[in-house]
Amino acid sequence: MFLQFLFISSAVLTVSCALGVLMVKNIMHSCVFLLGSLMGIAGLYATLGADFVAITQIMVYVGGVVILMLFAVMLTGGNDFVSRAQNLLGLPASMGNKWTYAIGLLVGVVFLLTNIQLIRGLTKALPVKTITNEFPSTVTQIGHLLVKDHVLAFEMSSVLLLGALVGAAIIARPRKQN
Amino acid sequence: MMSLASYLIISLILFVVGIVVMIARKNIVAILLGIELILNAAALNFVAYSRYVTNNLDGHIFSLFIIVIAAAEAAVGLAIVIRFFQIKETIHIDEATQLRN
Amino acid sequence: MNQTVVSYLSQYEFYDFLLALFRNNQGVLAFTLYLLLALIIVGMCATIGGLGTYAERKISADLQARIGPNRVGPYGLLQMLADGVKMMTKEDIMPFTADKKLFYLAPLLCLTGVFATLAVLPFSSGFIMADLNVGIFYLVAISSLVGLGVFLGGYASNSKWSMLGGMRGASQIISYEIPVTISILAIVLLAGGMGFGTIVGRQGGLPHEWFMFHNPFAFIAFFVYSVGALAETNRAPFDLPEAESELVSGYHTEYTGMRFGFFALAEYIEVFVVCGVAASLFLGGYNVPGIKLDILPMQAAQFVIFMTKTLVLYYVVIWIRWTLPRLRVDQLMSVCWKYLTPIAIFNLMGCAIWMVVFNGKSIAELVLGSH
Amino acid sequence: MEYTVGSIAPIFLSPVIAFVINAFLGRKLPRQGDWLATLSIFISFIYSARIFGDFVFGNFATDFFIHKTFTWFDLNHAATIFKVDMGVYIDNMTAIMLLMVSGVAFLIHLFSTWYMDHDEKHGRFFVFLPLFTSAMLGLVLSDNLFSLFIFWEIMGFCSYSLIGIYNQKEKAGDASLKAFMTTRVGDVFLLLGIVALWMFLGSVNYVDIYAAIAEGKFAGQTVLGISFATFTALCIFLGAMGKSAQFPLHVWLPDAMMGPTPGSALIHAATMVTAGVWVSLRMYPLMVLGDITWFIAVVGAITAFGAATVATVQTDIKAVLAYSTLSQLGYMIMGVGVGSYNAAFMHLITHACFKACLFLSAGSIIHSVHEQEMPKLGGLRKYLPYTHFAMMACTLAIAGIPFFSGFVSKDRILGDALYYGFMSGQNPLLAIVPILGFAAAGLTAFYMFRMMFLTFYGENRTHDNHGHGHGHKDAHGHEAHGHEIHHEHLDVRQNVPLLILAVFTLGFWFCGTLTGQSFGKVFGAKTEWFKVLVEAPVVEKFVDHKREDFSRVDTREKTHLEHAHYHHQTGYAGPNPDEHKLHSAHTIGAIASIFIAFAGVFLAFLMYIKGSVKPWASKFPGITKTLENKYGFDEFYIDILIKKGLLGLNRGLAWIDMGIYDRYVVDGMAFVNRVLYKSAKWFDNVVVDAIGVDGTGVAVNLFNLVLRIVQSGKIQFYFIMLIMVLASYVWTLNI
Repeated sequence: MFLQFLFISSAVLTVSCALGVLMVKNIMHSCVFLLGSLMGIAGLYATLGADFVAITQIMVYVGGVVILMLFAVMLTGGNDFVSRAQNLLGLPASMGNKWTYAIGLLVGVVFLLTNIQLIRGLTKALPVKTITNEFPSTVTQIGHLLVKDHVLAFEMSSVLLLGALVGAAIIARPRKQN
Repeated sequence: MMSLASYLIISLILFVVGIVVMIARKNIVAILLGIELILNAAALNFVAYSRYVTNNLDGHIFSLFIIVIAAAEAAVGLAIVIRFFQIKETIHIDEATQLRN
Repeated sequence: MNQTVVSYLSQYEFYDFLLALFRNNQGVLAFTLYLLLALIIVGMCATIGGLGTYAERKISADLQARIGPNRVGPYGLLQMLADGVKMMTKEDIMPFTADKKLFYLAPLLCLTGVFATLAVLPFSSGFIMADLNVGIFYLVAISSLVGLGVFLGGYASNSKWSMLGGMRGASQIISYEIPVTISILAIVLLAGGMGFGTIVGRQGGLPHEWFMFHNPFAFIAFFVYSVGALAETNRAPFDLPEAESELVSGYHTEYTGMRFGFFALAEYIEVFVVCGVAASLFLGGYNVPGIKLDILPMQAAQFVIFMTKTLVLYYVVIWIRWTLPRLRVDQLMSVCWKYLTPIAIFNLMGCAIWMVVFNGKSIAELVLGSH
Repeated sequence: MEYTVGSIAPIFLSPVIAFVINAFLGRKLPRQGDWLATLSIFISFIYSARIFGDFVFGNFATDFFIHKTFTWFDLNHAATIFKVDMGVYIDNMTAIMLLMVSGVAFLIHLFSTWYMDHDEKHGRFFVFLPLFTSAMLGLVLSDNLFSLFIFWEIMGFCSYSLIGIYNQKEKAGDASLKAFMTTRVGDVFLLLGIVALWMFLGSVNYVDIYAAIAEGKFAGQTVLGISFATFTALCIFLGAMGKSAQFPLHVWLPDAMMGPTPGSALIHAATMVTAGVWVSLRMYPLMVLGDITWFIAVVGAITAFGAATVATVQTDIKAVLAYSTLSQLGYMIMGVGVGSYNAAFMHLITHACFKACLFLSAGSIIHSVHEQEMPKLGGLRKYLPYTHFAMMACTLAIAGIPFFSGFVSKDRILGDALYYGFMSGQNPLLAIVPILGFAAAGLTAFYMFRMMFLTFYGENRTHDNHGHGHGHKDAHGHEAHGHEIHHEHLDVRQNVPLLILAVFTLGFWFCGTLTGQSFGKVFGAKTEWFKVLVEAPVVEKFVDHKREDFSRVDTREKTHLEHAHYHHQTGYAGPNPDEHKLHSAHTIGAIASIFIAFAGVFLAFLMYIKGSVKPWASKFPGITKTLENKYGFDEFYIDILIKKGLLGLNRGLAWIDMGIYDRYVVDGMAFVNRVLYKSAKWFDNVVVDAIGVDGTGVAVNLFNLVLRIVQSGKIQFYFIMLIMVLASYVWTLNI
């Protein structure tokens, strides 16, 4: 009961905020909608019993990525530079007006329809597992998996993060004015 | 109500919205937002499969790694955006044409 | 399974009575109880937050050899009510150039982030809304909403002071999250779990059983946590985002009335939460010294113990604010990245090595002999 | 008594902690952290003493044994099992060794705080010293060759840093490089041996190796045409040769005195060089199985004798000591080779004590007098009474005078060598081993007393080289050059370490006897405690050895397994001497070595005190020259191997390059090319350019009209195409 309530509200939050990201013009508002969508996904994780992943989602996205995005927006400013270049077919070279939304939606709908086919097939083909509403703690198990079966990926991701950190710091560093 | 298919469809919607955002917006930051949505859709799929299909938590691990990669990608991507802005004074995607000719 | 306050109450007989009242509808009863207790906790914490403003003024007056608020009510105790009424009745001004939606959203985000943390704060072994097994992790994660609120508040006001304050606040909160989280991780390592029940349960009531005195690294971690927590709550000497003298109170310059009140309330409650976390992670939490009984009256004793520890820390925070001068921005960042973070990492490694080498025994156990 | 991680790890970890703190914060600490290093070694000493005391005073047992392991990493995936265990292996030998290493290292640290005072490299010295010690302690504690190799290399690095610590001096830099390079030669072989064992056994744990030997797993295995056991044993022994500076890899050790004297003391006495002997002892069953003991014995004997001869003509006090170290190491290796397991280890311990003392004494002299050339010293007995006392005791010990420790251990090795060479029915050529051994014993007594007499007796010549009159009575000595010699006072840091070490040159510490179960009954018993405690590993005990997990708290494990008779099984034959003959060999050896030692001392006395016999240097200039050149090994390595060999090869290659390759191949190719290019030019103009290039251009232009639409350079357009392709792929899946 409560679980379904959580599921529905999270799903609605996720989808509506994702659409909000798409719809609103203001990039700042887009970021805030993205935040809502990510929180919704965290809620969905919670309904799937993935407590640790859910909290990690909040921790990384709310505490890190979204604030980073907002920073980037503020540092780059929301200027309204409009490019009128077109390609050979007469389509707008840049995507950002009604036409491009139309194209994007077209592509999206095509993809949606194809994948709904896929999901319909998958759900029939996959084995059925009995689902209980018990949610055992996943923290210990995830910890064991991370340092045993997936230790290589774990170490590699630490190297990746270090590389990203150093790389980002070097790329974004203001160059000396000669 | 709560079944594998419903999660898959939510994730599909997210994915499609991400695609549309990536295609339709011209702001680089907005494109990065689209990428975040796509990555999250993938991660949600992993966790859903982990609960409904498999008996282990490898899906959780995968989505954790996806979150890690998304964070790294956001950091580097935004650094590039800022650098791009310093050079071009805009973050319009079509201005990134230096390698074309 | 996560223990919650309702599952705790359900072991007593009056729960059956209540269940009968609700015609054996467990869900509705649980929901009602949660609602009730949430209201109690939020109300209590709001009161504490309000009293915090009073305490701040009274203590600062004391430190500066003044009298402080003394007109409304006995010892000026009702001053906070007067303040509240004043705030609510003030005009709610919206700057013309502000980003209206975000301007509305920002204080709510702050308040949400703070109130959401109360769900896992262990007031006593039973009186904890939900003893999540990722409790402390949840608390750290959800409280980053406050940083977002500060940032958005600064941005949405569309004024220079606010913008600078918001930027400072966000960068400060993100940066100081790292040493704080790593210090907490050291304690998680000692406790072997992230739930508050586990962490507090592993400690005892007497000081030598506290995690703070478990080993030298944990002792240092407490101070790293304290400094980082001060910075995370934007308290002096780290109150750069709202520096009155530089930024005309920073990110909430443009806020008036109850919206400003939300920001202020969020700050005071966050200080309370941070102190509570410090008390339960490092200072033994709600453990009553020497008594290990689990009867209902003990909950009251535990509650009192917890509140005492927390409020003592609260007093220290206020005391620090009126004692130390504010840092510069570059000093702030170098304190975090050059000192606190390396020390925190060192502590984490030290704790890990300690756990391996001494089989997880504390100093006291090593000295006094384990039982 | 419980042994947990907490009671073993500090032995090794506390110096590491001191190293880390000193390395990063040393400059900020008072006295640059030397007290911290010293304290850390003292902690190691306390913990080592606890283990030692536990098995000696507590529950004395010959089969005292702790073996605890933990899994370092375990990549256990489906097919490949790659699991590396680490652990500690403590038996009687380890306990004795730990006590010796930490004790001697502590005294050396204490002395260094005095010696390195006001030295510019004070701080850096005390960074590497504890690391060095900890590496040695870790090596001793290791239960497998893999971690042993790690510590082995850390020691190599530390010795490199300590020898070259005065890196502004070119000689020091060269010496450190030499030490590093020479030991590397041995290390390559050691690594080869370890890898071979790993590939063969899947483990390099001592226990597993012993068990494999007992189970006969090595039987019939060959590699490169020789038996596998011989191959691995030889590789490991070559590694040990490099570290223990055995002929012909000995050249680094004499140069190692370039570092500060306490550092040399540490290298020569407690750590580094003993590591090679240690690994030979640990792998002794493998050496026996591989049948290379004769080789070990010969190498040891040659080193012992050769180094002793060189030492007789050296004038630098530290050089004499360095060559004497070489010689004594030769004895130890010889002891391993002739099957005198217990005496070789005993000599390791006794040598560590008196050699540390000798080096520290030399340091004391050098620091007091600022001179280390013996002809410029002399008569220092009056100024440095404590140093003299300590150094005399050690000299008596190393010379093999009865009642001193050197006599006890060396004599036993010599006795075994005598038995090995003449009575055991070995190849008669191996008689060279005892002959060289006894000759070296005589030479040792001679050159050590030569050093003593030249340094401490006779006239004081310290001022001669400054043209300031004669002897110590000259009152002007201090005015011009500041080389005034102060009378030595009893200084805790300067003399006390010397005196403590000097106490341990007495023989009865090591040949004390015991009955029953307690060390308390040292005197008046039949068996010497050393003999009881240290014995070659009985491999059969390890066949079904169960390991203990490190994290578990366990009471001490004693393996009460009956000593199986293992001599005739599976090709492993331990020493099985004829007791009677052995006994007579020991008797003869003892008498002979006493006689030889006194003869050496007497000769030195005649030459350098009495003056009645002129030193033979002038009589045999050729031999002297050879000895002063140290048999020309340095020149051989540099001139022949590097200059002649490598450079000659290079010259030959250069000639081939210029004369043959350049002239015929390159020039010839050029000619051929000239012919080719004319024909190619025509082909190029007509076929390639007209048809190929222009034609392609037209074709590309045609395609371009179509592709230009797709290749817009717009990233989002590409993305659309990507998604469309993906969608069409999904469509074709047709689930």
